Amino acid sequence: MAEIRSLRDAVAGLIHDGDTVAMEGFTHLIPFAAAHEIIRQGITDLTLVRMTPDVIYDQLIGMGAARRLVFSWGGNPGVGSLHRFRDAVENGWPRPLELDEHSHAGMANRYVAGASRLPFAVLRGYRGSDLPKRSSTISTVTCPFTGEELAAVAAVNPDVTVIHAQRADRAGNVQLWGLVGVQKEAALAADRVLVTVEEIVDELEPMPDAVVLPSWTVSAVAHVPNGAHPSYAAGYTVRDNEFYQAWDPISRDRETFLAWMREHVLEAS
Amino acid sequence: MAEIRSLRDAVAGLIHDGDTVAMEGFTHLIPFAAAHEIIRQGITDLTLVRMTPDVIYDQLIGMGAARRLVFSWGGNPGVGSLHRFRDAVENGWPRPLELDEHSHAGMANRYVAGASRLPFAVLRGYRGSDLPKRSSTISTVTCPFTGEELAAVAAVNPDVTVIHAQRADRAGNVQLWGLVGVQKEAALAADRVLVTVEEIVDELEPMPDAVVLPSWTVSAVAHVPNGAHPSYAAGYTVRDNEFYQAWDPISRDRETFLAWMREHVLEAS
Amino acid sequence: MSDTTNATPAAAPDGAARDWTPDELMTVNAARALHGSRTCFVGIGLPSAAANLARRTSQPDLVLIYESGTLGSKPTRLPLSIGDGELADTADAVVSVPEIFNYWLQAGRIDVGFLGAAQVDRYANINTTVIDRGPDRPEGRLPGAGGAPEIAASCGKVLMVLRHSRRNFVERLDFVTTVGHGSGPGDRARLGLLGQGPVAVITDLGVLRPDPETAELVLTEIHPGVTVEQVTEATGWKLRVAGSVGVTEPPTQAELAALRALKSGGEPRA
Amino acid sequence: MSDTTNATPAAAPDGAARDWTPDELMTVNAARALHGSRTCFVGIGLPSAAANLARRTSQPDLVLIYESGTLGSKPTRLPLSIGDGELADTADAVVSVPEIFNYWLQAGRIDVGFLGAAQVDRYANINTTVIDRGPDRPEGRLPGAGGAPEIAASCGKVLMVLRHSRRNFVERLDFVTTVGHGSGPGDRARLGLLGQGPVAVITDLGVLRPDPETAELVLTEIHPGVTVEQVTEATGWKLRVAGSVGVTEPPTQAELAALRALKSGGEPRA
Repeated sequence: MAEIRSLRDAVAGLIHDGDTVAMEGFTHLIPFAAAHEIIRQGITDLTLVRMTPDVIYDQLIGMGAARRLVFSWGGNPGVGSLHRFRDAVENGWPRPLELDEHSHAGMANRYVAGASRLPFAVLRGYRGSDLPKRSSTISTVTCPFTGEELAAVAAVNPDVTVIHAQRADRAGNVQLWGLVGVQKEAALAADRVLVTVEEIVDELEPMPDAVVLPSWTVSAVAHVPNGAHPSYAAGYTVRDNEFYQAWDPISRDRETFLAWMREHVLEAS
Repeated sequence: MAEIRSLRDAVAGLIHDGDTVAMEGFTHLIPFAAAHEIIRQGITDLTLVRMTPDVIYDQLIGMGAARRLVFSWGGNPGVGSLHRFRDAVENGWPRPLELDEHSHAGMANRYVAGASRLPFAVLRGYRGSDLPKRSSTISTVTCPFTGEELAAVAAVNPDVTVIHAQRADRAGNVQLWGLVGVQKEAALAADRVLVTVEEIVDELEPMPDAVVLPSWTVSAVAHVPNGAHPSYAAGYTVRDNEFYQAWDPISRDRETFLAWMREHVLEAS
Repeated sequence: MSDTTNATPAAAPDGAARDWTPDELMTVNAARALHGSRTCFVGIGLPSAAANLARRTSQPDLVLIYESGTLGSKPTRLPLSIGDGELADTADAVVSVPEIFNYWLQAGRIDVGFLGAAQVDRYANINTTVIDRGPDRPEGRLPGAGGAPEIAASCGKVLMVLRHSRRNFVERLDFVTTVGHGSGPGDRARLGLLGQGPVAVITDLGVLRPDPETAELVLTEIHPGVTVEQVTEATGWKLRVAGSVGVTEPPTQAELAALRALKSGGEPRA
Repeated sequence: MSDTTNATPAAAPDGAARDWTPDELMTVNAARALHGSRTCFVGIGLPSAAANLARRTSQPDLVLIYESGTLGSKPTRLPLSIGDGELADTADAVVSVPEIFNYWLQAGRIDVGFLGAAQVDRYANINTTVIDRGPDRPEGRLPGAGGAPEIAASCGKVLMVLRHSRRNFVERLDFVTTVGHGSGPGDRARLGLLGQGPVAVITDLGVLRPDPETAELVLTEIHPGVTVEQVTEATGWKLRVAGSVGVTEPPTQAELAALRALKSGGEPRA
């Protein structure tokens, strides 16, 4: 059953050095506040998993929290490159970053396999691509009925999945809606689940296109209004497109980046 | 794009002798009216696919429409046996019925593979069961990462899937909610899709837990209020539990069954 | 399956007058067996009655999961079928049938699976597919597997509830639909089955539990007024009997009242 | 990827004053290429602008599908990212990301896939992963595959839209992220790729299309004011030129007005 905890306690209790951590949200409901708490607590040596690493992982990588990244598209959506991600991969700053790189279809299916507790998933994917040459988590299987060869991807089962949602009730049942991305799968694939929410309510009113994670699948809920900023929570906040554009110059330069993180993350709370 | 047609025209246009037909609805939204139209049109030699054959297939089988049944649980839910199904399997009346028999998990995954246009699906299933000995659509695959052997089931891709839904808009977009069962997968796995609906509306108001099938995935929509009776459409009708109980004595005896079908199906419309 | 019911107080095995029936005791006892479980995958019929009773008495937080796709259903009356609208209306979440089997059941998230059966053998393997009726007659057709093979494979443990007769408790299954303990100890592990398998078979005469050493079902408990001989008589194999056989606590007034209130909406049958 | 934009009328290749930019013509031309398609899987940036423009002009019924899980989005302005709330708010249905890839894309339901690229070769294969910067320097990192490998594999056909330069149109890809026509005719069938693959590469200078015999990209169309030499010059391999090269129709006033209205909500970049 989910405990309702402060973000600080929840992160300290659930996320440890060396963990494999998935922080999901497909451009919507990205758990930025939780990432900032991870940075403040100095948790490190993480294997970070995420389809679209995005500004949230640019920050974690730039602060040296990650030793490995599992992903399928690493850019600042609609803006350009992730400079901290590139600097880590190209120059090893602030530390080298190992990569396990997939396509979106492959990553989505890795989570599906993880949520289903199967060791792998099958898809029609990667055919002719060089991606399998660089990944040990892409292989093939042969259909026992037709003889066709298909791609196989290894399940992802994070130690911890962190997501942001619109709301939870006091029992810790979580509800999210709008672009629901791969959050259900990422949560169900993990050993531990931390959810930050915009609001804690007495009762979860049913909503169209909503995903509900029952309390007994969640480890902790933390009440963090606007916890997705600069991403957003449909019905509560709007996407701060200007921040995403501003991130480009902030993150281009190591010192500018560090100064920004110091001011807005390390010294905030 | 879905055409809005009469039930008679839609069945005549989409379903032919010898087709593989899936009529889905997991106790909720079962397309009884469409089955009755198939019986009235004398369409025969069908391979019928359905997780829970139920009274709807008891009627089709008893009237000789089917030569083969693909299924995972054939009973009258909460009541007892399907007498027409048993009579066909045990005594070949009114004609022999071939079976391809699965578990629910297997059948659900066969539809998932069908909807995904993969030749097979993988599950942790059938281990130690005698079911694989009697089916050519159950096999095994080995995980290329862990070496674990898992069950594989062949995709189901019906020629036609028939479902009942609460409503459609005039463009033929279909919306259903409540227990949504395996209908989305069954529809997306098929070459042709016929949907009977309680109501045709100007606009589909979003509903919690709803499945929407866009018009371009549907062949025809027919307006058939109460078209799921004795099953039901949440928000429109309630399940006729008494009918399910009454079906037991009606269906026990061949002549009683035929008389009932004559009166309530063949001479109705 | 249409089981003959054992529902009249007068029909109690020892002929003593009681204010509860063997069926009611079976259901109450099955509900008690859910003690300490958080989540239960519920088949319709007797399992549904027991699971709902548990939720109404000692286990108010028990999460009921139906294969029709409902998580956390809280029905006020017993559903006739797993598709009753109330299961969806009162659920915390409604998901598709593929999702319930893949993300919820197969993933090993469910503490207890609750199964009925047409035939069971000494290792709690189950047949719900076909009955051999002899060389001159065609096989008798049963409903089939439904969710059972994967429920028994994936839940943390399995409870079985069925009426006791030589027709149901057989020396040899005509068909293995669902594996309980296979052919004995270690078989579940060899087959890669996740959970611990059947831990109790609750009947209208008593309770059988697998011997921890041999995995064979042993009579560990009889219901008040039932004799060990009646149970061995109603079992199609030479039933082993525990050194000390307990006697089931009769239903409390609270349990009986809750069960009858639940059922007043309609008696569910198998 | 941050492409340099080619967005000023004054920068038109032949220096002639026009009331549209090469970028606008590229987008308009890409929108026209959607003619006759019912469903389009849309990447963000130039593809999104073109697909939305098509829906605003000649193809009002075009169904836009975004990898963020929206079916039938009808945004009133161009989204900056595929996660803009408006894509969900205006959609016929919103589904999960695994579902969009498995049930919708992989199943071959989508007529056209619209892709950008960092590098493309003569067989319209795509690299969006890494750039070789020479023996003494580490590989340059690009964003990665995203949805592209399976979009190119599974859609009925593929349109590509990118700006024309020797940096983008290369003799040899440093990494094959996504297969277009592989190493030539028959390769898609050998690899088991479903759709017909790239049918046009639309740039700010003209349009390349695969030769039906050899699958090699051939210059078939140049934009007004552009010369064939400018295009061959901007291509990193010896570009084949069709026997008769067409000239693109300039944007109509209606197309330009619709495009500018769409963009007034914010200029999307790659």
